Amino acid sequence: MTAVALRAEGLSKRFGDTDALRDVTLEVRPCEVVGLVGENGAGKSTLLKLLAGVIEPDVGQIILRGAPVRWRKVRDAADAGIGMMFQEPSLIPGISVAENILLAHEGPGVRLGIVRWRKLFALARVWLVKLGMTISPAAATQSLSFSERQLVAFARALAVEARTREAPILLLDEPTSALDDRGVAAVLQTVKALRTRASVVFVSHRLEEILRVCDRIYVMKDGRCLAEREAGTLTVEALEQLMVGHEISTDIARDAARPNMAASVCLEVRELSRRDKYADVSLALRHGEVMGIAGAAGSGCEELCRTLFGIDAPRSGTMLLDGRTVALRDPADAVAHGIGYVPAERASEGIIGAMSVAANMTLAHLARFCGRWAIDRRREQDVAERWIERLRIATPSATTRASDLSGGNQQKVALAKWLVGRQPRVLILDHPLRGLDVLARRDILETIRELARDGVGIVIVADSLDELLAVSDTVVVMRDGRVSARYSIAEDRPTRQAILESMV
Amino acid sequence: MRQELAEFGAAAVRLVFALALAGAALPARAQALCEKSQIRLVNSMREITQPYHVNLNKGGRMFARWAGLEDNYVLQLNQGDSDKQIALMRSILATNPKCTVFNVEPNADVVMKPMVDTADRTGAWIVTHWVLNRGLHPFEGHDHWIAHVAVNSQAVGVAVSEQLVAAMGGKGGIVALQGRLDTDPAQKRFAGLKAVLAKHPGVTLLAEQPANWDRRAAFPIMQAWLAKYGDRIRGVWAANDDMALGALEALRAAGLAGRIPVVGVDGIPEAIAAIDRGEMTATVSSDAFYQGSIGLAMGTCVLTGQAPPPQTWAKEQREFFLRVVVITKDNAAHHAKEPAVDAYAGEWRCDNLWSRATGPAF
Amino acid sequence: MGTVGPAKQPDGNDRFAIGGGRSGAGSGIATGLAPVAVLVALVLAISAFSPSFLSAYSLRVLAAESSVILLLAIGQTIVVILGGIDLSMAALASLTSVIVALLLPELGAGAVLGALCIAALIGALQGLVHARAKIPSFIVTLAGLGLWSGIALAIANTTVPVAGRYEVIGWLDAHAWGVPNAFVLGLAMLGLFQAALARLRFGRHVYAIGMAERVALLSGIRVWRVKTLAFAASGLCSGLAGVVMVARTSSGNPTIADSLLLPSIAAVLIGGTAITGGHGSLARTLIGVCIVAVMRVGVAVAGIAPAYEPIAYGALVVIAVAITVDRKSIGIVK
Amino acid sequence: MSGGVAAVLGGLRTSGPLLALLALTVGFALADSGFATLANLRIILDSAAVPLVLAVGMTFVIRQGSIDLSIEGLMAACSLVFALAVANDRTQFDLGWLGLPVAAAVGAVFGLATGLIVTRLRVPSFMATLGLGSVGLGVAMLLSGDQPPLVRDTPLRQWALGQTFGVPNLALAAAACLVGGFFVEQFTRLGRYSYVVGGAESVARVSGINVDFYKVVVFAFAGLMAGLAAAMESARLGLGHVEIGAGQMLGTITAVVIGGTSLSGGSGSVLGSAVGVLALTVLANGMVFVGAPPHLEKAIQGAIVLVAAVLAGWHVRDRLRIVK
Repeated sequence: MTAVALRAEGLSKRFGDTDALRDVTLEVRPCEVVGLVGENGAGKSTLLKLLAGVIEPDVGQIILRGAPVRWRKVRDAADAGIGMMFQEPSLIPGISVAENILLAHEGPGVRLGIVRWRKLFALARVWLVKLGMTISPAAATQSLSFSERQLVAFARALAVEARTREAPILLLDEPTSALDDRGVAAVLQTVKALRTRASVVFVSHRLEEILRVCDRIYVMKDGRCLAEREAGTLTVEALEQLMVGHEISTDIARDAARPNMAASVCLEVRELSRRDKYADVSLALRHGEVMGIAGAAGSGCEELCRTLFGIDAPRSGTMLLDGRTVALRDPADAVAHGIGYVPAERASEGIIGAMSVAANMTLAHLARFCGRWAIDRRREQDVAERWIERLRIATPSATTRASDLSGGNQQKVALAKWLVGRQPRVLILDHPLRGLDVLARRDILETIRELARDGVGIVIVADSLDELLAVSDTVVVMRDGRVSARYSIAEDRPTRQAILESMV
Repeated sequence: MRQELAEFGAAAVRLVFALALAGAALPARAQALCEKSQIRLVNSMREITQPYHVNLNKGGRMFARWAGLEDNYVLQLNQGDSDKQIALMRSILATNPKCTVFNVEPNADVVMKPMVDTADRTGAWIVTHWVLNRGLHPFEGHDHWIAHVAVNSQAVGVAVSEQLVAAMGGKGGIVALQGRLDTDPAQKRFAGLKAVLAKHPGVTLLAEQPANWDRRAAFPIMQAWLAKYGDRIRGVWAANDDMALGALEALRAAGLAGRIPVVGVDGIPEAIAAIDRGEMTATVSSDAFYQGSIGLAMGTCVLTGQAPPPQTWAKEQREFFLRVVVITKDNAAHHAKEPAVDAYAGEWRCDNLWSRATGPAF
Repeated sequence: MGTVGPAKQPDGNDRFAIGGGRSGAGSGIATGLAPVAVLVALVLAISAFSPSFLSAYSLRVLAAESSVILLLAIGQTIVVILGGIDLSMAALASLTSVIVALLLPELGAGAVLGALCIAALIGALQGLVHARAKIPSFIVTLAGLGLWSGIALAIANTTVPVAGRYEVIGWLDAHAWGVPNAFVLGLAMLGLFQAALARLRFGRHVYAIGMAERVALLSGIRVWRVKTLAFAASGLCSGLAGVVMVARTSSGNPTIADSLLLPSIAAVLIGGTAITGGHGSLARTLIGVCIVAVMRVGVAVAGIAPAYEPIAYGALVVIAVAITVDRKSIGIVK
Repeated sequence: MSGGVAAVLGGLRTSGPLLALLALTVGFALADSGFATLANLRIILDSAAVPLVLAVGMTFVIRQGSIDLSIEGLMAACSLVFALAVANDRTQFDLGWLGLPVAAAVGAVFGLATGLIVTRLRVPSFMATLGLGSVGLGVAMLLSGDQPPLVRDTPLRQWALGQTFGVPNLALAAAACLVGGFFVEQFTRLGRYSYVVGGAESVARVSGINVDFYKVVVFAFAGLMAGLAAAMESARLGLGHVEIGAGQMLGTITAVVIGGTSLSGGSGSVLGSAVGVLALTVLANGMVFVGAPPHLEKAIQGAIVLVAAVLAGWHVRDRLRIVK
């Protein structure tokens, strides 16, 4: 039994002309949880993919339990007990939960190529139970909610444990990023429990989580490994400092001036209901107000946002913009009425990776960039560059493919889409900070405040309450599809605790 | 050729007249337009997977060998693609157009005008078969369109239908399998059936469906009819042998093969064999070997100067109906055998190019 | 084609595929030039068999031959970039040819314009049904294929010769300065739509929908409108193809163009336009059309035995695509 | 019952081909008394047999996100091989029943080639199969030569044309293929992975599944089915013919898609496809029964395909549903 379970030595990897990883060395000891932090694009995901055999290193080697190894396929790594949970959505919609969990290593669930369903379900149930999930292994995956999917993906990573007699090594790439507080708790619980029999590499942007579960922490930046620390010796602030190299403050500089309550209502909904999603929701959003909507998964706040943007029609209830009743037939109507929407699933709903940054920005209001005949490329370019500057988007040029940008910058582009051309009347942000690093978070939160100052009404759903409290003027809490509490930050200064209680 | 069609008795008379006229028009010799070795013989047809087309090709090759031009024989297949048939003709004319002879089985009558225009424009020579656009004739200023060898599809339809009605004893219901509806033979042959039915009120047409000349398509249609009409079906009429054979297999599946008369058109070997076995009643052959060769023969005669330039020919030599043969049990054995060259040599002679003409087709 | 679940990456933009270093070989330039290379190689090979193949005459024949396929391929390209497919184009072209041939004598130029409008409307209708009823374009246009050719057969169940006023379209069969006018028409349409795709809002939206329809929807693009327009365009192209057909054969026929469907689609894909949508251009399609035309006629002219013709054609198609397909833009080969 | 099966039944219920099938059947039965008879049922089953075998193979291909346009060429080649392998009027071979596996094997080889071209050369299956179909056609033409070979193997012909317990033998064979296909789909790794590959190929790859292998196998399987179908059709018609598969390609794809397998892959079942095949067969058969005006037959079929698709898809319409 060696002292090191998994060791990466001088790993380097280039994609095209960018160094994703430069001479990174780190080690994971048996039965410890190693935290991996760093801004977007620091190379965390690349490192994990290298360790899991998804991609091969250009330079350097991987040493597993004392012996150097070269992964030819993902399968080799998995057979050696290395399980990875990807940041990207990675479940197959068409098959059952059990198949997803045991994908590519069904073990006794498949004998001679023949599937033995009962056995398969039994095997899968074990992992679901470990995560305290009640869903049936036979359930169709497409019927799961987003956070349920996330947990199933986690279960899949756990499942490698069954493949090897050695202690497994789990690589978790932001397992909590899409989860509500309850889900997060479940995951952290499991990770803690794992410490007794497995090694874990844990990536997250939520530094408090990292500090809570990790024994040691590696800090990465620009593809390099900056520092290694014992978790016990650290505070969130110190860690942030390590990450960005200089002092920064997460809490947004708030304008003292609250939106005066005389400001007219820009968006109002009355008794809005949608079958088994939400019911009798009534809200009034004023110009210049930031309304945070808090709610656990299944509370219906995401669905509400989608309705406000005309994606799903409400079953009943009315919606008014500046006092006039409107019926949104589709998102196009919403946009025409000056409503903007930044979706939670950036990759598949927010931006078009294959299109240039500029093209992504002007997608929603292209008409405003057309001359008499054609698109005015120069104006498009100029405006794009202005916003790249204003939102501090890190991109070589306005013509770069959006998929070449880091997550945070992609999110800024998705946001800019609604700011170019004309200012929106209402902006709906669905988890705008998901998976972003500290700096990106701060930039976006600041932008939100600026927009509010300019009189835009903003509805925001966020993962962590801290963020909501940091940016919102009013917080609406939803539980099981109904509004369970409303707070005005200015007047009744709600505590995190109070909100949590009205959530669950 | 023992059994001539009654219809064509009168036509034969006109044929004699035509030949006489032709004789009058024939000077001893015109001067040769090409070195014989330069003559290129092109047979343009749909494909060579169907027996009919196989025989077209064989006929053409047979003539080329007989004329000592086998190396100059070119086969062009369009795979049922009209546009391609035109394109193929135009592309081969990049070289030596003046000495090229086309014997064309048109994929659809739409290709006729473009192809004859191409001939006129490039100076190539062309003989066409089967169908003709209304208002398009070789003798109307198309000097390089040697002739159009038409087949009187209506007469064919009549002939075969007569056989069917006779076999049925003049009464009972029949079903009809049509060919590709947008083709002239399909419609004319069916018109022939209608004409015969009009003369025999005892025979009723229970149903008609297009099966696109296709055996596979005919099979399930026939099955459905058997289910619907059962023993009310006393006869099966098909616009070609392939469909007739498809229907025959459907009958076989129902244990009725040989018990219900079936007629088709084309005279393909399989059909002739079926007639010999008594499972089919009759088919009509336009003799693919002859159709595949006669155009090349005409062209060769013109180019070698053994026949005068076409514009001097009589109208009914430029556009005439081809004699067809009804094949029944009596003469099936004879037609089952593959013909030898000498069976045709006489009809390829430049002074005897109209031996099977049965009168003007305009 | 089909529905994309929320858990799925947008087509042609697969983060695993790229992150996993599976983005395939060939830089943009290389894949851009590959089709040209294939074309040149093909022409040289064939002219080795029959030297006359490179003569001005043969090339003109080739151009004339490819003009119909070109028109069909132009429309098809737009639809394919959109992420769909239009199986009805050939049938629609046939239908148009019948209408034109029937009405030309009475209405003259009016007949042509009318027929083109009808074709465009039919295309738009298909686009509308596809986008509004949310039926895969494959199915809608498959049904269209049956409908339109059935109607064409019902209108005129055989060839309709142009009984008069042929001169109105006759010029399409002629050629000026050695270039067939029909081909020039094709090039004109190509330029027109290329401009629309590259410079107009419509074009930007077409690419956006092809790359990530969901994002386009959530950006407030009225996707159904764009789709309807795109299919109207392909309908118009079908119509023009039909008109050229009439000019070529001086008659209309309810099945005349049917055999050109697969060749025209092949031309689009051989050009390197991704069938997954979002990537491709009409310039590429032009090369693709030339390649297909050369293969269709060239293989036959090269004097290969008939039975080997389809074998050669099939092999060439596979090889051509193997060389020209832009693997970079197709994250995953389906 | 397995979750997979349950999911399939759920899918069937919602995908609506059953509705279309029932509507058609009832409609034709009302239109013509002779339609809803045992005799006609037999005939419908008989004519559905070959398309069904094809559809089983096609379902796997489409479900993994590919498409197979080579059916017609494959059938041509296999049909000729079959006809020449069993007792016939051209060659001395007389393999008898072995002819079926031989033809199937030839199909499988073609499928294998497709698979390798798609996975190794990374040519989209759309074009790969288009090309190989053409190759198959050429091979068939070579084998066909002067004249289509006639099948002279009496037991085979009698089997193909005969019935057992009043059910056409071909229909029984097709049913066997269907059951086999269903088993493979629901109870084997191969079948389950065809969902995975179609659902999210990239995920399958990073999960360590040998995607290329399974793709190739599926193409080979489809080829095998095409070969079998060709052999059945040849035995039934009594000859090997180049155009034996004419028109089968679009028909099969339509049936599969109508049956609820989305062209983007990752969903659908052979059961749905079977219903789709039956719907189209009933349609064709019914057209003959009511003697639909020949000119309009194609048009009406197109219209009904459209309506069926609309009915099938209407209830799942949703503003964010992406359909290409």
